[in-house]
Amino acid sequence: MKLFEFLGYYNYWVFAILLMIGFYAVIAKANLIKKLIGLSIFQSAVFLMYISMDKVEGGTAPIIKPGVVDQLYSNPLPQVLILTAIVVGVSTLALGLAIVVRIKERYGTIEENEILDAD
Amino acid sequence: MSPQLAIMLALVVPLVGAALIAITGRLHDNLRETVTLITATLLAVIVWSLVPLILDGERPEVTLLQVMPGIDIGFRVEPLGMLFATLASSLWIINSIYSIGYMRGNKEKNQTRFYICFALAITATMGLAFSANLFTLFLFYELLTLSTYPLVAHKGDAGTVKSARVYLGVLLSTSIALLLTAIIWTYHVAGSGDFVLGGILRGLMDPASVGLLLALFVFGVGKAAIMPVHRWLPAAMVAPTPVSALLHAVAVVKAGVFTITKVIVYIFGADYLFSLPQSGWLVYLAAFTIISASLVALRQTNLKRLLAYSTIAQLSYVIMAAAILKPMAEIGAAVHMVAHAFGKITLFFAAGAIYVAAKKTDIAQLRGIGRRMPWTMAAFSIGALSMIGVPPTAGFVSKWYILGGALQAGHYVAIFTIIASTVLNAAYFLPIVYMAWFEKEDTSINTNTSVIKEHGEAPLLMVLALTITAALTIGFFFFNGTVIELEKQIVPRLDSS
Amino acid sequence: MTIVFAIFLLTMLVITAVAIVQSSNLFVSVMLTSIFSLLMSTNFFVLDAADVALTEAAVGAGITTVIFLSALALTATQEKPNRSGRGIALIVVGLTASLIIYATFDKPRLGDPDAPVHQHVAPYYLDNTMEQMGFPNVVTAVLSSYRGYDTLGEVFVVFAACIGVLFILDARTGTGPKYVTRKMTGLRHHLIPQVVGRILVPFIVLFGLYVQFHGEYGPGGGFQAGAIIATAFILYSLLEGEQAALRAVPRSAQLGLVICGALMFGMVGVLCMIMGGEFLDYSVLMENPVTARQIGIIVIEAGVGMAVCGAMLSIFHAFAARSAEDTDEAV
Amino acid sequence: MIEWLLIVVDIVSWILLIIGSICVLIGGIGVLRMPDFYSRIHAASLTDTMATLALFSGMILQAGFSLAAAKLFAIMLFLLLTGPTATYALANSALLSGHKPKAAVLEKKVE
Amino acid sequence: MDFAQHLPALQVIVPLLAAPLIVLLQPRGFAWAATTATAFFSFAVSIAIAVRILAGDILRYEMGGWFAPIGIELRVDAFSAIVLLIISGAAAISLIAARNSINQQIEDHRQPLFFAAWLLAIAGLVGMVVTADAFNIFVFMEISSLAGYILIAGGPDRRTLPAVFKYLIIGTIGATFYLIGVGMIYMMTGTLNLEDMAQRVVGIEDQRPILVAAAFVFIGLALKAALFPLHVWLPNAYTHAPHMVTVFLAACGTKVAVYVLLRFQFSIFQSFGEHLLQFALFLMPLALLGIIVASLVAMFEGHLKRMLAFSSVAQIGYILMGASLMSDSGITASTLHMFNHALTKGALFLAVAKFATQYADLRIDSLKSAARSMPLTSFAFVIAGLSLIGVPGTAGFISKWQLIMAIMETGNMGFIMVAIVVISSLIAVGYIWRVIETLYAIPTDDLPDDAADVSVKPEKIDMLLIALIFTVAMNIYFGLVPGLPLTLAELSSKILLKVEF
Repeated sequence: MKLFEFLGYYNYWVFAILLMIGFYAVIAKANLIKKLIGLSIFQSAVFLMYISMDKVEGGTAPIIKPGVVDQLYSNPLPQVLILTAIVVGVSTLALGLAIVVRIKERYGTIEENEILDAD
Repeated sequence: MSPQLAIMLALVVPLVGAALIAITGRLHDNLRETVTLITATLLAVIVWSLVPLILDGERPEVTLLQVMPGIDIGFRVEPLGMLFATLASSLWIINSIYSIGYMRGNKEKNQTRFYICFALAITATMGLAFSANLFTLFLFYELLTLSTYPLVAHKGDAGTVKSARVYLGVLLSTSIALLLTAIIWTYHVAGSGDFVLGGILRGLMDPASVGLLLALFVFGVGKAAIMPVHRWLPAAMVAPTPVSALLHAVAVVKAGVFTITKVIVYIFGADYLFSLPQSGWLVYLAAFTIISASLVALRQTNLKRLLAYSTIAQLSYVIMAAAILKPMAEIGAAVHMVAHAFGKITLFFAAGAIYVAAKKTDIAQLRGIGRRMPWTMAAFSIGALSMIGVPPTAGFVSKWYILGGALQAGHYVAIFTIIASTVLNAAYFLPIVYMAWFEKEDTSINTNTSVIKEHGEAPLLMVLALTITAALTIGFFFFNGTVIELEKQIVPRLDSS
Repeated sequence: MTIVFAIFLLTMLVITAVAIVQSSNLFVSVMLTSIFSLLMSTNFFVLDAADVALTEAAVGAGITTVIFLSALALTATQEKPNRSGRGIALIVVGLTASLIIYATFDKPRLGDPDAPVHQHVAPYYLDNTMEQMGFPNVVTAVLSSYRGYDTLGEVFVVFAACIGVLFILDARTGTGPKYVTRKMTGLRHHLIPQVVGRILVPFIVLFGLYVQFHGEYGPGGGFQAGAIIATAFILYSLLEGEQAALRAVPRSAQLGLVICGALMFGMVGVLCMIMGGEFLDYSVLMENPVTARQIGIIVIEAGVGMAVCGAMLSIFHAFAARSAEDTDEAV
Repeated sequence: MIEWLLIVVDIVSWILLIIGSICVLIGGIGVLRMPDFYSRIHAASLTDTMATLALFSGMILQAGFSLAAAKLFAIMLFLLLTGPTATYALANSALLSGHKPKAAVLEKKVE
Repeated sequence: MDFAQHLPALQVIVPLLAAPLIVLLQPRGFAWAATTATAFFSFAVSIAIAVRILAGDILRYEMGGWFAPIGIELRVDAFSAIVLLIISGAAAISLIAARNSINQQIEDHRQPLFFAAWLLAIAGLVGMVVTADAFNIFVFMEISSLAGYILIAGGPDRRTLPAVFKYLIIGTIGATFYLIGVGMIYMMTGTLNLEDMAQRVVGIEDQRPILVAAAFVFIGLALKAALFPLHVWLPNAYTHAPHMVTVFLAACGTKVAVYVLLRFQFSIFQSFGEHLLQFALFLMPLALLGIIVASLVAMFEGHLKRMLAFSSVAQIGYILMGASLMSDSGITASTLHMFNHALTKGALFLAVAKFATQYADLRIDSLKSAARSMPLTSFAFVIAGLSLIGVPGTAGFISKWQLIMAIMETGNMGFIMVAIVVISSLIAVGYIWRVIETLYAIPTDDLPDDAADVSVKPEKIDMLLIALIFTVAMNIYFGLVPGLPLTLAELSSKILLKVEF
């Protein structure tokens, strides 16, 4: 049982680790695209956290099976939230990339330190 | 005319005057100056109309609007404010006459702006004088600072701007940092900031805090030019002389000492303060300011700067008198405001007249000038005598009362200070008078040949103005009954305690 | 068994993420990001979130990768080495990590049916969807009705991103070839991909439509469908070239799709208000509230699909047009 | 009779699944062990084609006559179409961008 | 349909739905007019809401007809109402003034998109305020953020781009942190409705996920609110944004984040006595430090817009300091300062925008003697500057008064805080006066007067100038008659502290 309890938390730990990897990339990387990649990992980690909490042991996806009684379903709410969040994430990303493209055109580089030097 | 209406008019008239000046300034100079004079006269009439009421013991009140619960903009005329308003508004007429002569004689630029700001400053002074509570007082206090800034910076060159920065910096920062804190503290403790005879703080604070609050007020009111927040006053001397005369001898600096006196009388309550040893330091501080400012004045070579330091010393007279916290001294404080106003405005007028006529600013240049400008120097001498306190001048009256108060309180430091400063005053004023009348004109000092020119008196308007003030200085010695009568009303509670 | 599989997937996720950050070749990073999304999607599936898995696959692995690649084509593919800022990054990251790990130990265990999330609001949805909506997919029900307002917001986020990219990249919104495209012939000279692609495109669109309109009964809905259909058109433009794709779906049509989709959603809501209900209360649209809700949901899902599809296409073409312009300048 | 048939179908499906898995494994080893790019994608294509075919056939047999079987069939078709195409596109673009096969390089050296 | 009943919904959906319409109908000049009209409608709605609130109502609206916590509920109380007024007022004023400035800075064909983004920004900000649902806040936060990035990216200078990028990264991190926090609370309570959350959090407040959630929500929103030292994105973003955008964002952008922050701290985490204390202990030093440091930076900043941007950071410190006092009067001061600072900073940036119509370079030195050619603008700048300093008679004074009063109530410790407020006011005198002096400096160059006058056109009286004067007048009006914001602020503090009234 100990082992299973440990495994039960594994999702949260992976969430933490992914979050940190993404966060690290955002802060430490000077390349703007790399920052955005880091940002998308960062956001994905949060999606994982939400989805992890919707799981019910022995449940299935929340699509009601008519006539079946006593069927456990996983929680639909976090799924809805994350559907929204995924689309928000890609929207932000697209905007960010558009800015990066413009930066490249105006500065000729996408490295943060070189941009700072240029001004 | 109901007194309420009069109060409102006293505020509105100079404001409207400012607007009219702005409009007429584009049309014609004479028209503009006529408007100024009419406004000044009208204001004086209105303010004087209130005097009999106050003498009868009435205290008309107007509440303009409530800003926050417990905090409103309101006006209430009481003897101190009445005196101050009367003084400022009456002298404004004379000063306007003088200004016209000065500004034209000197061919200054931006004259319209000058008159507008002047009118605004007078508005602020009226509001300050009639304010019914600390909040209103603070509002007009800041307005006064801001409206006089353009006057000080009038010339606009680098040196002037720098001085004006000192002026504004000291006044604005002390008021925001200390005065505002003190006011909010008062509101916090007492729940209101209304001026009530006998004070509103009695028993609400522990004595140490009272001492601290008093310090916040005294240093917060930078306009009172008590050391070490006096730096702005010499700096302000870069302004045109009419400004120095009315504002930095009368309106602004008097606003400072007026505020402190008012706070002592109506917020703390003089007898309450007297019962607390924690407030005794103020007399010493004022005494120190008197002596050291006089000493500094001794070393000045520029006439206006000398007058500035003299002003600092004289202002501290008022504060010291108020801080002695005895009835006679409180009256003395009020009377000295008037007496010093007459004397000092005369001195400044004379200095300005000399500058316009002869372009001379240094004391050393004044040798023998009495022969060329007899009227001016005669007035100057009267003003100087009043500063020293020689009868029959106004200065004697007030010194008499202050000295009386100090004796009442048995405050030997104060007595000593008064005597010492009289000697010092004599030491820096009398040589000038002597030089002007009895020494020969020395042309060798003026290396700048263009300056050496034959000159007589200053323009007629200026001479007229300074003659009137000199006459007032002497007249006050004989006819001061009304003022004393008025100011006795602020002290009955003191007698009873 | 499932849990072991889940652990395997999660571990793979971490490894991929590390690889993404480590690789200095941006192209490799982007491709790994695509794999990362796919792994994530699988993981969601394991955790019983079919709808999310589908979305993550379509949006995360599909659209995101395409946008990344088109941006890379315009910028750089190699990251320059830079070691500054690592210390601060590690400290900040370490602090945040310890905060999260600290929080972990009071959290309900994975799959615990007694967890608060399964007790309070969610049961209402599970119990009442059939009755109130008349279809079994609870996620769709929550998405489009119970929390329809969120979804409206989300459509407008997409709309914002769309106009943002157009604004920033300054792509024309009008019709007509403003940019002369040079040699953007796609894969026309590669016969095999072209033929296969041509066969596939209609089927992908068909699948997209299936996902769109089957959303009430199985996993799917407007978002997924929009993304899938957009992918089909993007594939088409890769195959046939920018020009041909724009002939098929001109810019104005793309933008029109976004606007109409967003407005359709909003207008349904306004209609509900006019009919006397609250904003987005579909039940007032018809006599029978259940049918009314179904109608409302179909319309707004269509709106969502249109908006997402149009936005993704607009964004893609904005990037693509940029590269066309660039080559012109270079020549 | 029907039970016997079911067992046979089951066995066949498992055999297919195992073959598929082995193909995937071989493909994976191949990708790791092969010397250059082209031979690697050659190995990988085993996963795309044979493994897909085998695995999906196995799964379809497992699913029996149902909607799931149809879906699986569709997916299989899709993968069989796209997998080789992708491999082709990959190899083609590698060649176009100037990436020479190792064998060619060796031949050149020998010459 | 009953108009009054739908007020909270209309507040959001009108600007939201107007945005695509503007992109759809693109004839020239229409975009601006339609946007402005929408903003004014929005303003009217928020006034109507404020009237209802002052009558004692709390407006609730069940989106989609689903009761909370099943559906999303909109909920407007006094605290929301005052923030709504700030947002829609700032939008209306900045938009009506925006036409010429925007024509100057944004090409014609891009304007419809730009104005659509502006509407989305309005909708996003008001959406965050009216909603009572934690996740819905996130969605609208993203709408407003994306729209904000677009608006700022309209700036002409190339330095705009790195500034926006930085804002985008930090903004997204902030939003994601918020999302993590909300997720953790949801995990422990099972609900997203704020009220419901507040009730269900009772009893589990000492559980670690809730504590950590509080931290994440705080940091996330502090990033959005540009709380020192998380303000790094703000100065550049404000400096390089189009001038009118700066007006709008400076007036209301960060305030909404502060709004959400206070809502969370006081409504959700209200029940933890200890937590509130920790929050105060954590927030207060940051606020104080922010006030001092940002003011000092502003003091030595040479670019007018950057200087004002740093001053904004300091002002956010004031707002949060008031809140960190945890007292009725403290929160009143804080809310009031949100309102007053919006007025003041709005006016200052409007003046900057007006200056920008004649001066390409907005470094302070290059504005020398601007008062000669632009007397009205300069004078307006002076008044607004005085309001920023807190001179009596201006709106800034009222909030400073309230703030110091609130500090005094805390007793002895308060003197340090009073000292800091006072010192920073003095610094404000310093940096504002530096500008005023430059504006009114007499040209020292040897050119004759008329030559200088020829080089600079006289100021044109346009909508921008009128809006500027109007805003300045409002500064004075609310400095003398602060009844409306004060009442709302007092009601807000009662709501936040849950004092019965």
